[in-house]
Amino acid sequence: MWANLSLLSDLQLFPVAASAQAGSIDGLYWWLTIVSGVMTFLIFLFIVIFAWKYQRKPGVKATQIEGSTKLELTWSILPFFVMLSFFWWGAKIYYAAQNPPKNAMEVFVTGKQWMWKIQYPDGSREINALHVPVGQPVKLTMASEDVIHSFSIPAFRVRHDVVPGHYDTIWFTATKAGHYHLFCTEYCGNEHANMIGWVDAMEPREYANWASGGGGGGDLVTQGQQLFQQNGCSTCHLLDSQGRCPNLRGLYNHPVQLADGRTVLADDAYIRESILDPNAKITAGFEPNIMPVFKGQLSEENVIQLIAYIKSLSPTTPASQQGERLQRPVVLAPQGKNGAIKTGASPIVPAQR
Amino acid sequence: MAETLVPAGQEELEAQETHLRHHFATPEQQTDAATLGMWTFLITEVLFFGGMFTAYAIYRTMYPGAFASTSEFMDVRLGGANTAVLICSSLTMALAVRAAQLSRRKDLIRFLILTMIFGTVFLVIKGIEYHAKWVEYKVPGFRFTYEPSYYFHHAQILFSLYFYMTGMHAIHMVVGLGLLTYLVIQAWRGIFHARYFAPVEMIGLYWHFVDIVWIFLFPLLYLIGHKR
Amino acid sequence: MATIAPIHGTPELSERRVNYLNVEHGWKSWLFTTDHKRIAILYLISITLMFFVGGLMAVLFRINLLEPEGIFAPETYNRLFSAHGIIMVFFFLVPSIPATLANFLIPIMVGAKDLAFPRVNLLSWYIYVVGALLTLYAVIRGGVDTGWTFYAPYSSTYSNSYVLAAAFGVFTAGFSSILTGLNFIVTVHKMRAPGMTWSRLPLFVWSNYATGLIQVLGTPVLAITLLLLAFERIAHVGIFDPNIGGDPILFQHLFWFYSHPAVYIMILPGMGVISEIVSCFSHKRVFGYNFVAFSSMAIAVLSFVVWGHHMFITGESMYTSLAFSFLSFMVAVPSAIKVFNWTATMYKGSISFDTPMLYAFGFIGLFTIGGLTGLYLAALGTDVATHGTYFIVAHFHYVMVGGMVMAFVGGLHFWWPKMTGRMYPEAWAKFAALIIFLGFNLTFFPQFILGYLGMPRRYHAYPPEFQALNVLSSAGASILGVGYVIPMIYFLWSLKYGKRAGMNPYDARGLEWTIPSPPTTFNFDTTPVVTQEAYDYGELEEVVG
Amino acid sequence: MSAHEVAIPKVKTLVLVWAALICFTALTTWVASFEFGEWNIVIALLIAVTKASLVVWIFMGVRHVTTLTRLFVVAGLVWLFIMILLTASDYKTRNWTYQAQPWANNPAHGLSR
Ligand code: HEA
Ligand code: HEA
Ligand code: HEC
Ligand code: CUA
Ligand SMILES: [Cu+2]
Repeated sequence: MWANLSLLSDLQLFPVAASAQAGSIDGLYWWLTIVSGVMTFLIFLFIVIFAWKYQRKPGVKATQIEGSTKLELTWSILPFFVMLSFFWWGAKIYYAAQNPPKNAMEVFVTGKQWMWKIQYPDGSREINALHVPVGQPVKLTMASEDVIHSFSIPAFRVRHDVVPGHYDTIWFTATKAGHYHLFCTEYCGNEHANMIGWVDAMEPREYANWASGGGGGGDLVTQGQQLFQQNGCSTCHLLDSQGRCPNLRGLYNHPVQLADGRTVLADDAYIRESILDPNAKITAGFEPNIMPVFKGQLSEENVIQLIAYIKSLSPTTPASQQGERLQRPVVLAPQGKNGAIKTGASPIVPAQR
Repeated sequence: MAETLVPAGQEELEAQETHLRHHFATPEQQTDAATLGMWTFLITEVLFFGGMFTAYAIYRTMYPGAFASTSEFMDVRLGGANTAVLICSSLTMALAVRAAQLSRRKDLIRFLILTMIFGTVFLVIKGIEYHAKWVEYKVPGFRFTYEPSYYFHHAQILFSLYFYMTGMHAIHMVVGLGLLTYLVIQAWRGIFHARYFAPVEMIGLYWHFVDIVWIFLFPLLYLIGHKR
Repeated sequence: MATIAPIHGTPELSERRVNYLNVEHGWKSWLFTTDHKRIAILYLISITLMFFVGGLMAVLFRINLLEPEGIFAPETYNRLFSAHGIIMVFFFLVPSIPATLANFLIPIMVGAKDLAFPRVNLLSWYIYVVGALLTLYAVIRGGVDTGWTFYAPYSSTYSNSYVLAAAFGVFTAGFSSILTGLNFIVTVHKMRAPGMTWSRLPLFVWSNYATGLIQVLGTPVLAITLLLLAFERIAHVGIFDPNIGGDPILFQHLFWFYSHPAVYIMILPGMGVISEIVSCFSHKRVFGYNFVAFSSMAIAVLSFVVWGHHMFITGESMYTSLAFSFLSFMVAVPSAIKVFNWTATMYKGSISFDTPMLYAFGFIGLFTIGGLTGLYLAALGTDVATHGTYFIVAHFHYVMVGGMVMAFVGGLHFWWPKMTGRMYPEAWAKFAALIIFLGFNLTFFPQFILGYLGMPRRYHAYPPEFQALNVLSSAGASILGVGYVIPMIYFLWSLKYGKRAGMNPYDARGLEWTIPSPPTTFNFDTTPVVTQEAYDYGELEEVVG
Repeated sequence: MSAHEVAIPKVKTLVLVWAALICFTALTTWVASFEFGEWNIVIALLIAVTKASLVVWIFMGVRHVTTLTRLFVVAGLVWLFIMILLTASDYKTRNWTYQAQPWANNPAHGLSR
């Protein structure tokens, strides 16, 4: 292994910053590093000076000092104020990270032992690979089929755990075209280290090129519509009238009055729960236990498709989230690709459980 | 440590009588340490049960409907009866401590045994309840069923908590019964008297604590959402 | 016990004296002892064994990380680091200083004959052994692969390793920790010698008292959490199961409610050791005694309100994260107070560079770095970029190994003469201290860089561009390993061949230095009456503004 | 409290406490049969706290113990409270980010559909 001395040549000390938020996180990182460096230096310096100056000499006694309240207060309050700057800066970044811009392009991610499945609004799918255009905010909505995973792109400085039963989101705007690592950073079993992939940030033109062709089975909304038929949703949820079931038109992004008096917002997570476990929250005015439980019938990916369809029924859905319609950059040159899976970074065979 | 160099004098006699251990200076110090130790131990118990209470609080606010609906399967009469039984046992325990403080050996044994009887009655009633749950398929993980079936999932969480909490409580009761048995034997041998009754007092504290846990479990598990 | 020598006997006289080590012989006299000093030795032997087992695992998986594709099967790797984490945390670092040094010293330092509950003390050791055996059983049978954090639902549903045995092992060890803490609390409250007021307690006692509070208040929550997890695994249904509406995050809340405070169980006693050492080898009272003592208590209390900083990116609510981040910075303040006070203690001191002092220097430096990098993690923005990476691995090894293990080894040197009556070889000891310091930094500093580059932790294989730094780290680990073996050898050697130590080889202050080395079974012939402050190295001469 | 000056409770006190506890049990069961919404749980807990306090104060003799022991009793509860409070704060505020605003989240009038 020592033969490999070229190791040192590709020694890298600082990661590339390829997203809009990477800059501010790096800024905070350097601020922390400067403060830490200064503090460490000062402490070391004092220790060395004292150790040098006051080393034990015969006949010289130590001077006994009680302490000093003033000093103590100074060196607890001042550092605390410095730390508040870390807190404040960090909080700002974090707050921004939790609030994706409204015009973000939506991509859906499903984590599963041990692969990442990516779905685009146009219905195409990839495994362990994510393609995004540079300069366009991208919001990832992530679900897990089994255990907790964590979706991380170091070059973008984004990361979020993907918890089963939750929808977790992150967003970023790529700023530099390139080929970046995608890691799972929450331990999830044997092949945790192989739950990796690549993120390709592409110039918008190239991206459009790549994206053209779409999924073979139509966009997410179409796929969702098909599922809506296949799973018999349409037998109850008539789209024009309201019988025993709520009308799903206009549901998305609106408050829903529940039978137990609470009000919730019909966001992705709510719709997901309403499909998989309809009785968890009963809509006011309807009977529980009519709608079948779809947990175990539908995969997280299917749910994402259904949600896309239900969203498309609502005029208040932000334009960017309405499937392929507005979001696709202009198609420049058809590529003739139409497999459901576009690329697979590493050919990983999902282990059977 | 058994070897005593000096012939037993007044101090040694006193030390023997109060079961003073070698590393304490005075019986008072020994009792004080025991009391503080016992309370510290009870704090750990508070936090031990606290983990389950936290989980309960979270899931109850998450799934109020399901939780309320489960009270239908909780037998309030049995639960209430058990509360009363435990309160009685607490009274007899307190009386037992008092008897020990007054050096009344017979009374002490009597009250300890009464406490044990109450404790056993509690466990028997609990057993009946558990049996009923078993027969009704309300034990999560063992052919669990639930009506209304739309609460099936979330009711399972509640019943899990029900069994964890009452089960842990019951285990504490069993341990308490063991400790009481030990006390009865010691009392029989005439160990306890006005100058030495710390074990009775300490185990009494433990017993009351277990009672307190139930005082909270009863309303939380049986009464919430309970409608007649 | 009739032949107890006069306390202030000369060292020569004390050589043939009866002491706690030779008062009785045979294994029974050890296994059934209630003497806190003997129990401390029992603990010392057991945790050292566990440390070497855990260290061996580290060496093995560091070998694996020499190659980007890894050398072992992923299963093996995962079991190695899980066993490493579990053993090092629960069976080495949590009991390290409290169950050995503090067990040995607290009764002596407060002027008592023993801990308040000697039999409970022995019980706690047996419980520890049972827990350790359970965990080792799990490791030998095939290992556990959940990491030391046991996150649900992986551990409760998906893992097919020996989670139950390991969880029960940790559960059991928890009780030994609780009993130790309980014993300390009661001892400090009720067993102090006349005149030993709170403001005269050695800072080592203060910090272990604070540790005791954390052990007592936190550990039960870990116990119940692991129990709930175990039930869930056994019955295949439980309260963390997302399939029935349970929330896996709740497990993390309960787990970290203990495990964050537990990291202070793993540093406070070390801070206490450093206060003693710095004061002794500066021959000077500790600067700002009250603040140092008080900061231990502040750490103990505040440690309970910051646990959410381990969950910033798990889906914990943003608002709660903000609160936890803020509180995390508050808990850093008392740590800062300590660092500054140690430094100030050296000012105008009379400093000598004996081995324990070298470890104290190491501690202050490495803990500062480890603590400051903790701030990177407590700041919400940077935590997003570092969570789950080697940055965290580096952070906690800096505080746990660079901090606590340094303090432990340093304290062991400091009190070795008291415990065994023998001196260690000074030159070798200095050499080992240097090796450990260098090896440590070589092992873990590259991991900060790796972490910010994005290398995730718990990876048996990694992208090739990370190799150089990993090789450095592995090289450091082998140096570090050698560094730990040297003291092991000369300590054993010194038992037989070491120079005999007098009562007070370092001219230190404190009750433990007023009794013979090694002490007699009951420590003091007559209960001492304390009339002096701790660290009474001379008349107060100067009060700084 | 030290061994030589034990405060021996009167039988009357103990029996009175017992009677009070039984009454409270009956009360809490009775109150539970009314529908007060969220207040049910508040009332039930208030009664439980009262009962527990009685046991702690009289049966467990905390009225006679030192301030130190009292402090310990309280500490256990405070820590339990910390655990529940901070954990619940997570769950209570989790959806705030995505929801309109929780405080503006009145029962939905006239859903626009
Ligand atoms: C002994 C153990 C120990 C100690 C003492 C600490 C101390 C601290 N830790 Fe650490 N930590 C761990 C052990 C420890 N930690 C472990 C094991 C993990 C990982 C668990 C896992 O996931 O497996 C972890 C993880 C961890 C995380 C979670 C990261 C994540 O998973 O995303 C965080 C986040 O806030 C954190 C923060 C802190 C802070 C703020 C301190 C503070 O207490 C530090 C305070 C000290 C100082 C700040 C230095 C001295 C101060 C000065 C010299 C003053 C000058 C300062 C200024 C002017 C700013 N730690
Ligand atoms: C409490 C303390 C503690 C201690 C003392 C250590 C000590 C060490 N740790 Fe530990 N470590 C943890 C606690 C600790 N660790 C925890 C909690 C984790 C997280 C686990 C998880 O993710 O769940 C972790 C994870 C962890 C990782 C990350 C693994 C991963 O995420 O994939 C690494 C990687 O380098 C590592 C390395 C080391 C090394 C090199 C040492 C060295 O200091 C060890 C030195 C000791 C020896 C080497 C043994 C003595 C010598 C011999 C037996 C002789 C033979 C050896 C030679 C001659 C070389 N540790
Ligand atoms: C047998 C009838 C039936 C079928 C089939 C059915 N549903 Fe429903 N659905 C209902 C009823 C009744 C409700 C209202 C009660 C409730 O909230 O659970 C409902 C509620 C919902 C809601 C929440 C609406 C609101 O206003 O809060 C969504 C979303 C939903 N269904 C989606 C679906 C989808 C997607 C499918 C197919 C995969 C489906 N349903 C199949 C009967 C049905
Ligand atoms: Cu998925 Cu790690
Ligand atoms: Cu922490």
